Amino acid sequence: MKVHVETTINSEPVELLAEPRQSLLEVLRDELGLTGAKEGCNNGNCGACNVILDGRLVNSCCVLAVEVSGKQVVTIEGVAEGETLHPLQQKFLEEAALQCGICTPGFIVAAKALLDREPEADEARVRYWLAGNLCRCTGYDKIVRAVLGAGAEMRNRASNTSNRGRTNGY
Amino acid sequence: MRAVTYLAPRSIEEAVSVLAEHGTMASVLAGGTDVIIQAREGRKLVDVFVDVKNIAETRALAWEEGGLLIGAAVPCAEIYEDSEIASRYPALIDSAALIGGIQIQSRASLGGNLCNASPAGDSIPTLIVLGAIAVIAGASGRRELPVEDFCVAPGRNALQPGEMLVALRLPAPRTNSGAAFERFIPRNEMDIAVCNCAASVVLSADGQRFESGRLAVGAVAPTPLLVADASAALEGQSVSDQTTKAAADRVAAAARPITDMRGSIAQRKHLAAVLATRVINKAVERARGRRA
Amino acid sequence: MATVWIPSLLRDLCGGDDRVTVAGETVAEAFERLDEACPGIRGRVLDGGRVKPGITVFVDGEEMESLRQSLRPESEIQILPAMGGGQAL
Amino acid sequence: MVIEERKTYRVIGTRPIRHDGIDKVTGRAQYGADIRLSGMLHARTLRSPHAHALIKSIDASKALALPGVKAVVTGADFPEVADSIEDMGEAEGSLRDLSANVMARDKALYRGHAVAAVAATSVHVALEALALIEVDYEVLPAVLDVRDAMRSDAPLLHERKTASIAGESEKPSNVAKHDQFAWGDLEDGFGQAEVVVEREFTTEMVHQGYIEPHASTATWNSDGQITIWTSTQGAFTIRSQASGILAQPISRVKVIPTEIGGGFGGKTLVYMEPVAAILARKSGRPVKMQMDRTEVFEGTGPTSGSYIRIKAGATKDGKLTAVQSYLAYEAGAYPGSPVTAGAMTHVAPYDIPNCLIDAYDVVVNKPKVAAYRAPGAPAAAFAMEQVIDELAEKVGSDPLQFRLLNSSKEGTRGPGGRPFKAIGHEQCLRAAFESEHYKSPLEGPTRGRGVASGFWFNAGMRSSVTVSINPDGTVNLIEGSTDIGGTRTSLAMQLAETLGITAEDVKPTVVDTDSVGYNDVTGGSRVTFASGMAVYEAGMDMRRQLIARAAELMGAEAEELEYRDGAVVHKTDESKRYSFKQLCERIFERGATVVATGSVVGRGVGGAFATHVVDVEVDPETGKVDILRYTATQDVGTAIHPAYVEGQIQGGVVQGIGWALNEEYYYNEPGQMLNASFLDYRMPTSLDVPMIDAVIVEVPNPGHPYGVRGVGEVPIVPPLAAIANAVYRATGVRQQKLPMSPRRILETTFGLE
Repeated sequence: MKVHVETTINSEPVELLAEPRQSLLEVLRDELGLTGAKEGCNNGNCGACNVILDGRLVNSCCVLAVEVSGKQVVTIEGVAEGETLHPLQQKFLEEAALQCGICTPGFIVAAKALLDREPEADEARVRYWLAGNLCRCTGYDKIVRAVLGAGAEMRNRASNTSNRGRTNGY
Repeated sequence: MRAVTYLAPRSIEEAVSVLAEHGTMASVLAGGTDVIIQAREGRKLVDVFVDVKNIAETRALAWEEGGLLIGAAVPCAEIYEDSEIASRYPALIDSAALIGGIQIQSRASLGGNLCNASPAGDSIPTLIVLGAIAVIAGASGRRELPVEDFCVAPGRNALQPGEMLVALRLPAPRTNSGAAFERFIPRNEMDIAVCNCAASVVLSADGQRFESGRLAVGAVAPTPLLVADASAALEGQSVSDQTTKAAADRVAAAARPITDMRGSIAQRKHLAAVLATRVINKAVERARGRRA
Repeated sequence: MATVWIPSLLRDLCGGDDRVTVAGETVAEAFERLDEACPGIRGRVLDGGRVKPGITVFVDGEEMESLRQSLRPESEIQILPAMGGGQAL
Repeated sequence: MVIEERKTYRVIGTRPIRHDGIDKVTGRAQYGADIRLSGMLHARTLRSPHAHALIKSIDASKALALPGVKAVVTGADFPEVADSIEDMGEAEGSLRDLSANVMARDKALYRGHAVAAVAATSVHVALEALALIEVDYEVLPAVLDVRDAMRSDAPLLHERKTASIAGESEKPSNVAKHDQFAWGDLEDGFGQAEVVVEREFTTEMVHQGYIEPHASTATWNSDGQITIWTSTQGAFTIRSQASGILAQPISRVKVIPTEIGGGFGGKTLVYMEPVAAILARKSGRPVKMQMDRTEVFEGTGPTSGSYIRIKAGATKDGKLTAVQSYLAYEAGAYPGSPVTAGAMTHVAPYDIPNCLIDAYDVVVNKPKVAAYRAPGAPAAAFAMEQVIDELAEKVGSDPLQFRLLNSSKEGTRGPGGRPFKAIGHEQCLRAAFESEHYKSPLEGPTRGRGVASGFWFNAGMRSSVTVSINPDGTVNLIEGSTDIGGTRTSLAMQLAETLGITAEDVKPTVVDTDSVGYNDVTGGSRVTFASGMAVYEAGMDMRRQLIARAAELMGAEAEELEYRDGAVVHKTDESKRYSFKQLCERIFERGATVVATGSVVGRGVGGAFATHVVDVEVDPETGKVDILRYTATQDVGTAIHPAYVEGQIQGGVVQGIGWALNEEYYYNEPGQMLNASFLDYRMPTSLDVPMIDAVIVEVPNPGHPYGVRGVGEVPIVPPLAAIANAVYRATGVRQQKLPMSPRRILETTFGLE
């Protein structure tokens, strides 16, 4: 028996029919064609399927699609603003923080959830926050550097914006 | 194909009535980080998911008479982000902040962790030593049960068919008290505990003597254990390595673990003593920090 | 004259030597000459016109392309086990 | 940090953004499971719950009756295939074995062995149908450990005899192969030895652990054309394996490689590709098959568990005199462990005058192994490098200086007998010795520093590319090496260097098996080396053609012109010149175009050495080992894109850390892997490792136009031993078994039963 679900994905209203047994991951990938979230383990142990649900980082394999009714979902497809990459995406490219790339969407979504809350997160905090995301290619070194770099970039932008704001105020 | 139904009741009464209607094929869905996976992997047959997250009472964090009422579906992240909880129940934060990764903590609740009744559940020893009470609702009304009596076997809890956990009630922390939780895992995150342990202590006003204590240990028996004689070994004794060792030895003696891919019998008994020592020391430190 | 490195398990066919020098313009000819010096060795390595499964023949450090491959006077032929699950040299 | 001077390049050695980067950071890149075709069915596999069992019958009638089920396949649907040697990517083996591994026939040889598969309208229907298939098994005793399997009374997996170059054994056994390497005079060598160390070691099976589970989609048209989309390290390899197993001409099979979410050697064999094809033929619809994580652990190739014994002798002043090694590797259910590579690599870093190595390939009731990053070498190095460490300690030598004294160098006997050409082991040892890390003090009661070296051959094999110009002065680079870690860019950079243009002006694309010349697998650290050579060849071909075109345009003879700095220039009159971009424009204006090709068998492979330094701290109460600091030096020949070279080193090290400390296939007695999930298999997380300091040493490979050596594999060779040596220094106890889990450390070191 399919359930009608009205939700918001990457700021767009979305209506869909989901079977109660279907995970959010399955519906994102198979029904909505949003294949950026990946299935690595399907039991909450690798983070490849990460999305942000009402501001919180979750494994979309551990959420039923029917649960997201009335909620806000952000997937990797919603991280860039149009053609402008998010600082995390830019830093992942600059720092060579991906090899095969399968875990990359999950890492970027997870890191976004961190930096949205704590742009000043240090290495220890980044490593702790990302421990639910497995990467088998990079050894994490360049990923951690990319996230730290993106945090610095975001802090810079924020302070530039606020400085400009003050200047305009004069 | 087998049909699966999803229900999202708005009140405890409604939830209890659908649970009663569907019997053992219904399962409460809170954070879902265990039950969704168990259902997917065929470890649990679920025909009806009863999502209790739309019920205000299961999502509440409320202070009452200095104690804390934690809705059964409140996710770990909401608990450890609450600075008042962090200052009054640091042991609870020890647990909530290491259940799974961030992604799990966004969803997983202490209530769910308790209901899952894993011998290794990382919040259960803490809830036990903090003296938490499980608030249970059923068709015939409410009842309360100490958390140490809640788990009855691996994966089995004391809920009767048609009952659900509504909340956990934590008594107010006493003056000169402190508590702590630690687990041992081979990695630094994302593992099931090989052994875990929690202690709470109440010290004398000068901080030199144990007035009372509680010790609980997990992953070493079919259910997390409240080790009464270890608690007794603290009572009235001076705070010393010797006292701590005596209690820790009793924790290890109470352990009756198995050998599996996560650890061996000897390893788990050994770790029970190591972790007991560590959490007693940490609880003492916290108690002294909190001296009136 | 090409030098053939003899695998240890075949050295008893060659009087214990680990290297045998033979004439031959091609690898095939070298194996014929080798078989005259060490009777029976050809059949251990070759199965008619091809190298037996599980064996790799190298000429001057590179995997042999064919038995008709020509040899230089100072060429070296190595008979090595193929690398299951691994990599050719 | 980059050591050693090298030639000046314009593009090589820079760090451009990878060409496929944006697709991969935005979620657009299409991996194996992302394929969606019109009318596509979803298929899942039924797997043996027993480690060793006769399959007496399979009844799928109830499954077929379930609404939504469109086809079922069992071993009976597969053609009988000859026992020929097939292109197995990085392995060599029999097609019959490979076919039986893809779908069991009369016998299931490991838990997880595929016995049937169902295609249905949804995954959930397919899964429900699997439960309705009735298989009648007769369970047989299983043998799981390599030494048990070698016993004369062990249950036999196959009625096969032990093969060696000297012939076959008389009796069937589980020992598939015996290799031997011998040189010098062993007795004499040990006679000269003043210190001798002899130890035995065991390792368990471990998995590559790529994050993307296998996924394959197939169509089988009524004209007989088969198309397979799959996540693989080698589209051409999959094509030959699939055509062999399906008994279809190779021309009927097209393989389209998707993006690949990690492989490390494990995606070089067919698993579901032929199954999906047969289901597609039976159902008349496209069929997508995926594995879940448990299936990946139980049903695809890990690398071998092993038993290794090494005896080594040295003089008091620290010169090695003799080594004797015995290696037995688990092949899994079918022959083909990487024991030979283990046998040849572990002695390669050293000049050993007298040596005898015996190597045995042994079948056991566990998954058939596949290649895993430097296959066979890490386990052997785990053993050898600890024995070397112990000898160094006994003669009172610094472990790096001991290695330096005995190091292989140009002219030393190489693996297989021929002397090494230019190699960089000594340079790696010196870089490690002079590193800030090695010079820094390490204090604390349960801390220790360990070092170890490693060697990997690297591979050449076949590569083909096509290069064509565009009117705007960019070039298309068409290649067939699936890109697991940035090789589109490392190839584009070599082409850019050859043509004197920028990396961004090269547009690399990985295409299917119908669209480019033959390419062997992305494996053996060969792509940047061998496909790089093909790219260089195509670039030089392009340069010749451009000179000819420019000659026409200038009214000059081709001999009067040369290609220099991205332009065709008149040798005596430099005012006559066309930049690459101008030439492209002019050629198209004249209604012409230029296409160049490169196709090579990669000769001149340069072996790679690495030396690692690691500091650990051992918690004496819990047995847990923490990695405090890690430095990896490695001779990479020439670093084309240093950031991705560092990435390969860092990734290999962390896989090695996982193998050393926690990863293992943990079996119960009947042969079930009890930890077949990412939860319990325990690969390292970001919180388990420090930053990994990669020290790039560049000793250019004389066999490659830009001096490239493969870099991907050797970084996983030293970590196991380096960590074991560090744990020894921290605790005083030698670790002879992997993994060095907290439980093992407590048991070996702190008196736990």
